Amino acid sequence: MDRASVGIMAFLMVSATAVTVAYAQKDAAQDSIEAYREALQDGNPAELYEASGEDLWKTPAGPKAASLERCDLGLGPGVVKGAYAQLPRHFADTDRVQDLESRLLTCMQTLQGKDPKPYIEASFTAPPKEEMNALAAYISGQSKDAPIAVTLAHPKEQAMYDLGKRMFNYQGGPYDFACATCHGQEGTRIRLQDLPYIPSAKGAAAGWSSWPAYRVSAGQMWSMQWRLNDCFRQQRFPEPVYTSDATIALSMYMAATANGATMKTPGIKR
Amino acid sequence: MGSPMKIRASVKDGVTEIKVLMGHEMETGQRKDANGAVIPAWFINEVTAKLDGKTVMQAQWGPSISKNPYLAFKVKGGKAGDKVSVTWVDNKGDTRTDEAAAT
Amino acid sequence: MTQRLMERRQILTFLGTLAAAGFVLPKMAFANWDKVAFEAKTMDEALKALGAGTPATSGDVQIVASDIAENGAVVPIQAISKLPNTERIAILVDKNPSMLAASFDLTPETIPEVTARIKMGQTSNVVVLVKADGKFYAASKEIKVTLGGCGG
Amino acid sequence: MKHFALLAAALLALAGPAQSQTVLSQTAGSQTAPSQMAGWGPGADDAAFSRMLASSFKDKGVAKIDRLTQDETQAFCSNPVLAASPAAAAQRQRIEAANMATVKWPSDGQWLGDWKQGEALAQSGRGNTWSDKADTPNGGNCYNCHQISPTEISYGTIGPSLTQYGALRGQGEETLKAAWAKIVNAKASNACSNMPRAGHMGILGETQIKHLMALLFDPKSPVNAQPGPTK
Repeated sequence: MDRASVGIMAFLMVSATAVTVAYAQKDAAQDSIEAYREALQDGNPAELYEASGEDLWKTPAGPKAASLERCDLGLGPGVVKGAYAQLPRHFADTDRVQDLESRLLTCMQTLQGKDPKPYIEASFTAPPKEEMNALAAYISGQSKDAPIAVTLAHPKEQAMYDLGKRMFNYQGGPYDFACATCHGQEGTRIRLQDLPYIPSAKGAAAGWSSWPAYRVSAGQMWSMQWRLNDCFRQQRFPEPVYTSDATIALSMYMAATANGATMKTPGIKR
Repeated sequence: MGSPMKIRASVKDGVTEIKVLMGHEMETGQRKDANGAVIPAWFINEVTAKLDGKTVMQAQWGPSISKNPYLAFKVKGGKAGDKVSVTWVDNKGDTRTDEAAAT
Repeated sequence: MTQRLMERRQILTFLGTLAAAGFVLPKMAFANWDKVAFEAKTMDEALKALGAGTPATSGDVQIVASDIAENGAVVPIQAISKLPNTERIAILVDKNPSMLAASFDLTPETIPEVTARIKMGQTSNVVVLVKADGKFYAASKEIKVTLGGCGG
Repeated sequence: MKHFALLAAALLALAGPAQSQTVLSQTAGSQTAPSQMAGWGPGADDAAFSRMLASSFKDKGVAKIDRLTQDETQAFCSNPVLAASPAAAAQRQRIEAANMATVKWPSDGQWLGDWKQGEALAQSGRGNTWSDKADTPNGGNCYNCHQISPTEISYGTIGPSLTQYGALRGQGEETLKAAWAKIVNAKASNACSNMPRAGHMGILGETQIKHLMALLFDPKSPVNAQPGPTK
């Protein structure tokens, strides 16, 4: 907060005035938004969700009364530290490329004996999804500061990447939108929100490394699946099925493009 | 009971900086649900912070404080290991106290 | 009104003494919520309820916040008083239905700088009110609340 | 949603984008299969992609899976590398001409409506998502991508600034026609423009388009206000 305040002090006004002329506002507006985002970084409510996610991970549940602590997120059973930075990946036991949430459903099914269906079908604000969002907050938090290291070594990983790249550019719906419509050029924004240019390493990193994130606008903890779901909503597409291949393919495309960047999860966003 | 708070307290140059995240809906009473019914107001209205057992801050809040509130302030004195405790009470009478040691 | 606040302050001090002596009475300690001030419908009413009347504008009261909030649901505000013997800092939002967002009672050990996050329904003046040495001072700053995202 | 009549029967359930490509081939002569196009990986073959689409999406509210069925323009622009290549120049022009042929001009010869209603439309990003009701009035989504009225500081930059639009261009017939066509069907002048085809796809009706035209051209619209002194 103090770091931000030094810069902001310059704008300090004793009494409210400042009806600034619009033509000079472009840079000032963007500077202000930057200051706003900086101020948010200091206290991220995602921490509250990380705590409840950790509880969910460690508390026995389901027909088998087991915790998720033996879940293999790719680095071996029970290894959480750094696992999120290496997802999505191919898992031999399912012979599928899975993202975090898809893998969690596998573990809930195999270790805890839970039926994944209610988790897949529930809305993102319903209790089953609240569990997923909290788990995603916790597990992604355990990869904070880790380098993104996604491999395309397995043929199914490469195929998923290729599908994701094609999905990214696939136009449809009444507005002709693809992911690329908004994320396919450098340096643009919607309203005042900067749009990462996903096909570049920098843009993919800006997107991939900061989700899951706490959304201040709704006071909600959003997993990557929720982020993608809402992109498709705004794109006027039909709804993507939770943990469906289209969502995992897009994640694979983004994560692999972001390789080498540092995870900043969980993030905090507008 | 609410969910546990996240409390951080760090001592530097004779000043203890206290940062608190609280899990609370902070419902204003102005919003409506999908069926058009008003969602009743539900918000933390009193917060007390203590450093080493001594009250250093007592706040009154209204529904304009954001969901999952964040509060940061500084107190002269304090040393590593001092206990920081924060208590909130909401307008339904629910209350929660959490503690952390200053570092 | 000023007298009421003074009494309130004495009660707090009394409770603080009790707490320091080991008598912890949390329920009693929280019976102070200032309903009149929080339910005030105009800035004048809110200031009156807080005992402030017409506070003096002061450069020693500072508001640290970005000029533009990317979202009105969370607007980070740091309220600072450079005035000696600051006892209380309050944050008010001119155009909110509940104008008074928060008030903080400080002890002599508390540095009069508090950071909180408030909701703003629309672009508005934010007022920080400070009580120091029994007198009231204020500063205000316009914060613009923008529409964000795709708006759908 | 009005797709080209030729493609209206294409059903995702049968073959998805592969079918769109097939139909496109019939209409456009020489075509390159997506898997052979530059930029596509070897794994992203049509069949796998179609299976993925079919298994990954479901109807929700007003957003049905038929929205994944592409028309010719969407299919062409979904391979940006090919669509931008010199080899595709003729096809781009043909697609632009086909889109231009769909443009309906104002039925009463009047170009401009009420700029205030235009501003409200430009501000709104509502409509056509699965969380919108079928009767939710559609917004124009304009500020998402364009600077328009200089008093609105929250504007996007995917499209060019429209500030001073009418003041700079006047109200000549060709100028009005070009702006009208752009709003009705943005692909008429640029096959793979990022801008939706607001009129062609039924997002906005004629009256609403006139309001947006007024926002751009009416001398009283804030878009055309004299720029004040900067400070």
